[in-house]
Amino acid sequence: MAITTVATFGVERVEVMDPEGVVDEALMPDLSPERITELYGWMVLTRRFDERMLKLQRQGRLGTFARVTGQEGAHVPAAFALHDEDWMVPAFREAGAFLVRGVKMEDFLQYWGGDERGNLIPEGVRMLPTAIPVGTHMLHAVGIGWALKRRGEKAAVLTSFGEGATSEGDFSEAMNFAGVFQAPVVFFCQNNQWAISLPYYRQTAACTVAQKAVGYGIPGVQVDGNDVFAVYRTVAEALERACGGGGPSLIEAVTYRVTDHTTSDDARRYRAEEEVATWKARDPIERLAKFMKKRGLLDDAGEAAVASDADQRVAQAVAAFEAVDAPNPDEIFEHVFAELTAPLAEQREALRRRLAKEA
Amino acid sequence: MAITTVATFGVERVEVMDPEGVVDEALMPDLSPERITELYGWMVLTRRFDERMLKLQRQGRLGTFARVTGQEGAHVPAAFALHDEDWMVPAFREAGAFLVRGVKMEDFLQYWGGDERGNLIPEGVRMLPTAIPVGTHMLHAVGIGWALKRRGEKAAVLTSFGEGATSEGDFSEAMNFAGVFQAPVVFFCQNNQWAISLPYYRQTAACTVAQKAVGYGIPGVQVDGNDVFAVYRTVAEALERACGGGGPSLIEAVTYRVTDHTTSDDARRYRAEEEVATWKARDPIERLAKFMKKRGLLDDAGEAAVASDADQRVAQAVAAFEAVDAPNPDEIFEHVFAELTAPLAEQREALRRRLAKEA
Amino acid sequence: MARLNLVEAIDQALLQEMERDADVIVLGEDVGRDGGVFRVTDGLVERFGEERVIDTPLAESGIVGMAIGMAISGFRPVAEIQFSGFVYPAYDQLVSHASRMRTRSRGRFTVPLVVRMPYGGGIRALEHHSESMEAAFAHVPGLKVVIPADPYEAKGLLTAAIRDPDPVVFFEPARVYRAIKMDVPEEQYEIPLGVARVVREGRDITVIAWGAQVRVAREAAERLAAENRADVEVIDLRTLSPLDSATLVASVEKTGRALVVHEAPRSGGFGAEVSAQLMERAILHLQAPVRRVTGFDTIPPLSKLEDYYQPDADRVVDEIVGIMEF
Amino acid sequence: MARLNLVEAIDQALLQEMERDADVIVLGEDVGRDGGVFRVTDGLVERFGEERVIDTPLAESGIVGMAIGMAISGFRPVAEIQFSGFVYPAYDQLVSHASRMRTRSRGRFTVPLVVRMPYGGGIRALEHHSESMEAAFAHVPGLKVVIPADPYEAKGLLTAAIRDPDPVVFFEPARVYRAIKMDVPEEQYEIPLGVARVVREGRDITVIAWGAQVRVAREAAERLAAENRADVEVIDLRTLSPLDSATLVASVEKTGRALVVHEAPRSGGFGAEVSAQLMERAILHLQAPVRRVTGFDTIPPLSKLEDYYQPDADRVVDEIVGIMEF
Ligand SMILES: Cc1ncc(C[n+]2csc(CCOP(=O)(O)OP(=O)(O)O)c2C)c(N)n1
Ligand SMILES: Cc1ncc(C[n+]2csc(CCOP(=O)(O)OP(=O)(O)O)c2C)c(N)n1
Ligand SMILES: [Mg+2]
Ligand SMILES: [Mg+2]
Repeated sequence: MAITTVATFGVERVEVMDPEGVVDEALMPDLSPERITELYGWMVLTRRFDERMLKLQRQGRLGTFARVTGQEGAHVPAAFALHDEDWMVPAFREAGAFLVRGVKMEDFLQYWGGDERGNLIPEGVRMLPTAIPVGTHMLHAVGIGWALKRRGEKAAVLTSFGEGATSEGDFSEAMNFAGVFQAPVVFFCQNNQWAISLPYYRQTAACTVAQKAVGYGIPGVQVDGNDVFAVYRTVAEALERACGGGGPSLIEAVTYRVTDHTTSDDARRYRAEEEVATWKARDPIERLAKFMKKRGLLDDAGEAAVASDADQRVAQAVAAFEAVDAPNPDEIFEHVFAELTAPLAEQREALRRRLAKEA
Repeated sequence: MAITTVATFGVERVEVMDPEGVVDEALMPDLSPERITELYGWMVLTRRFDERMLKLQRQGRLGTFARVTGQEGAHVPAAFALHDEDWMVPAFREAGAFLVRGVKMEDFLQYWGGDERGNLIPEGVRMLPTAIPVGTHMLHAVGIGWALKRRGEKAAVLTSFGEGATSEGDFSEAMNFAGVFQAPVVFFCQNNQWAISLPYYRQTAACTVAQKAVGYGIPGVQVDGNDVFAVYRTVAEALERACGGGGPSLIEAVTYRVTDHTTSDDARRYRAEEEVATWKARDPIERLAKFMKKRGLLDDAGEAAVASDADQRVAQAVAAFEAVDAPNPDEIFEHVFAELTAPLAEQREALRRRLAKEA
Repeated sequence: MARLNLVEAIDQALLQEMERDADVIVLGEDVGRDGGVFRVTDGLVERFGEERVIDTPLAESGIVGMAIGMAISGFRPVAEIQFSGFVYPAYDQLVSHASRMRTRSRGRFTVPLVVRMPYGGGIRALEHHSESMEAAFAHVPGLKVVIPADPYEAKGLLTAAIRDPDPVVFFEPARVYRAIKMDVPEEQYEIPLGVARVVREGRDITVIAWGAQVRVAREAAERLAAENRADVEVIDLRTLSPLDSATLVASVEKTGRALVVHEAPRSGGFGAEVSAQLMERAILHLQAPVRRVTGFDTIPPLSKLEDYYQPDADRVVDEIVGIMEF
Repeated sequence: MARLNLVEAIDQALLQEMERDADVIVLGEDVGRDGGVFRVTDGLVERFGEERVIDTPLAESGIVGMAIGMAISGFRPVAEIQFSGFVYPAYDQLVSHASRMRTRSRGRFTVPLVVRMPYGGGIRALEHHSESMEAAFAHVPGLKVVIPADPYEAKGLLTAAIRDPDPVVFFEPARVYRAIKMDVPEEQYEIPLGVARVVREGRDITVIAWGAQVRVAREAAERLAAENRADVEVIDLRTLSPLDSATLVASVEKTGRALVVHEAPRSGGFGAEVSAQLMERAILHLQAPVRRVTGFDTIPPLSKLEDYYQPDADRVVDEIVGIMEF
């Protein structure tokens, strides 16, 4: 009779590239120069797109949205690590992942502009639409993962969310179900330190998000979320393990929300500018650029070219977005059920009559 | 840049008394012989009461209820470790705790007999009524704990639940809130290995319940739940820490549901008799009796006396329970709101008219 | 054709649909080896294995949330919630996702999900085991709400619900589970969702009910017929959403009177919607106000007082007589 | 007397009640330093400290569940849910515990809790931010449901809600938050729960509304008055549960006609209950059927189509004219 230790756990942190762009070669993921250049292009595109969206929002051409500037080092390489057969189940702060996965910028704009037609993810793109209710969508990822496994598909699901989402009961249920059913799901947390005005240390008393995996018997790991190689490496490994029947895992990418929470928020109300400044200095795009320059993958001219190319693509998308006609009010009834039920037919008819009268 | 370990955790298991009633003196809690005798009395009473309730149920004099036989070693010493100022927030399988805390057996019978008047916990007894929806009540414990702390009361809350409850999102939210607010709450899990027909290993992939504390930054520990001294010691310590501002903790008491899930269940449908037999051999009451006999606190005559005393008390309670008049139908409307609202007054009036007509 | 009770009829519907369509999956607490606490899924895991009859951890939001993901992936999950009083943790998944994934994704992702659960009182159960909150689901756009009244109905409606391309909340009257047996065809059949059923024709008044209350309404009707006091038409609503108002209106145009019977709390219960529909569509035919026999605006009492809460034939008879005398 | 908008009036009500009663506690996501996403709790944490104005983790069930424990302990928690579209995770705590702790414990434990939340559309918001599901709460026994229409009302009703010994779900029309300013007395006052208010007297028809729709009803009434087409009585329901049917009936006995306006989906919306009540209590006074102007049985559309969904004065005018011509 005694006090004995019956289990022990450790949480690891993965870092591959330091702030100066110097990498630990032993830990470098298997990425060709072309792929690295491509990844960099996505990150820049995401940044320029985000900045342009802000302007559109300020001009009243878009509604409220959640900016991703500063978090390109987390969700962009995570999405980039996915194969076409893999699924992604996002929250609402993953603009770059939508682009990487093949959602058109103009569609994305259309959705955030208040037109749900923009939310039609192209056939073949395995990605669910934006999920606004925090924490609720990870369970869908578990169901999709279960389905992949049951069908014998060699594929996995990546579901992304903020650290705030880990407080919702559904997060816990999703992690637990994933563990019990050994679903091929990678839980990818962008821990950006803030959930609107709540700092991480008041969101939970756990010092890391990664350790939340312990309670579900699944592996958890922390990575530097502004280090694209650490993120890519860890996600790629987790996906591979999941595909191979190794079950789910949790990845905490430590990053920072350098912007306001959304375009409706004013972060100066609740946090110090110095903190933001510190993190701005750790910009993930600049870090990758430093690495690429050292390797001769990028020079100043190239850097400018990538940016102007991105701007051009964004400009085209904005033009396409603005050319879209207003939706037909019938759209309201279109996709409630597969068929138009009697009450809906009646209500649509009433609306049509009303509009005809007004016209 | 490297892979580094940023946090480590261990789960301890506490055992004080072995199956033969031999204790590790160094770990023995501070319990006088009188207190040990008292604890033994509660356990025997709980057992005899449970057995009698089963008979009453089979005779149609009680409704469905959840038996506690075999789990007296867990929830009885846990309740016994509480001080009067402490609160208890139970689930539905803690009959012994109700008795220990001062709820009358006849009231308890009345409630399980389908008469909610029996659910009126006596003034002064700090205990919430039975909570049927699994996992939902722990949050109330956190709120009560918060209130104790805010009022500066030197008291804590013990909330008990089964291992199945740990799968509900509310469990996670309660643990997290308790951690963040450092509420003086002891989460006490009776891990009886089964949630109706689901065995523990399919409830979660975590090898212990105790490790679920890690995700919330609070201490978690496992104890032998059929070892009253291990349970008492661990609960008392956790309560003391909580009262002293040390915050919440999680205790997993490993025990076994030797009975059917409830009186409506037939456990032979889903589990092997051998498993049950193994655990029956680990009976917590017998184990304590062995210890007491070794110490001269109990002999065969005393054992019989305790049992017959318990039976007598139970018989009296049953008689008192059966003497209670049927409730007045007005009771239905009595405690919906503090006042009788207009719709309720009308509905009560309609019922009265109906009954008057029938009479 | 075998004589089956409601439990057996649903079990058979599940079994046959699982045989027909390998994508049909049953999941929930204790649905496997235990066959469900009411034995509704009895024998399924033995027949289809643990991959298709899945015992889940104890978490209702988890069950429905995971089932949504399965449904999006092309499976047809039939989730069991042990009692409808325990479905609330899953309310968010139903309201915020199951019901609107089709709308949100403009038709790309759909959720052919059935959530089955026992509901209603009359079984002498514990707190939370006698709830009747169908109205809180019938108000949610994008959900269909179906409630069978007897074994024959249950088999046909559940088969249709599983085949429906959208989420269906399927409430099973616990009180009827083993109360009656009736002839249920061995072969599969569908009863279309969204169509009410005239259970008994009559000229004087229309009584509209669902679930266990259909029997109560019939009993009242038979009694009044036997006593030659009124010729009652009884309608089993079957589907609360979408509502088949046409059948109701046609009946009331004939009878000129109506009564709704449900055991849910009165205020804001689905009886109000039925009444409002008749107000809007049939007022000129009404010879008396549409009335409601319902539960009270209280927590359903435990067994000792339960009978006062539940509608019964006496109350229905009284109310019919009152309406006839209006 | 200052001119306040709805946000300021609620903020003031909270501040004054917190000053009066040290047991009043505000909790929720971002209610502290941020002052809430709509700034309703602006300044409270500075005034009362973090022990009484509590920023919680992101978990609605947690917020309400913990608040239930606080309330049982004698505190008077006022919980904010950021948008009513996010309250569903807390639905279980509200339905299974807050509403019935008094019943369950035979009066020993009570839950003097207020759950405040913005609701309704018209603010060009994202998905889930325009919901109007008050009916799903008004049907729950043991919950009171209150919806203020303007700043004056909001202050008085919220003060009464906080002092009420039972749980109150308090829906705040987001669209009204900053839309109007009006005189609000500096001193505290209570507007009793369960009492509807005649906003505008009229002889021809009664329009019953709540929240943002009261303004819509008034606008329609003024327009019809200006055009001499109808003299409309407007009633602000204020409290959906318990319902003040007496005020409604008295009005309809006078006007002989009624229209209910709400932005929630039509089927099973609370308008049905109002209609059913008038059916039961005022049918002999009705010269035309009670009708409803409502949202559709669809997910509220995003901003581009939102205006087609929301009731507006045009629709209300048309419907009134239709009823007058019945
Ligand atoms: C269930 C729910 N509650 C509240 C909100 C409002 N809300 C939107 S984002 C947010 C904070 C999310 O924090 P986190 O999960 O860390 O993600 P981040 O915004 O930092 O990316 C809140 C409270 C919501 N969308 N859903
Ligand atoms: C929310 C909810 N879901 C389902 C049930 C039905 N149910 C009652 S007890 C039980 C199993 C509980 O298992 P556990 O938490 O381990 O407690 P034990 O019964 O073993 O003491 C279930 C599923 C319930 N009461 N509440
Ligand atoms: Mg965050
Ligand atoms: Mg258990």
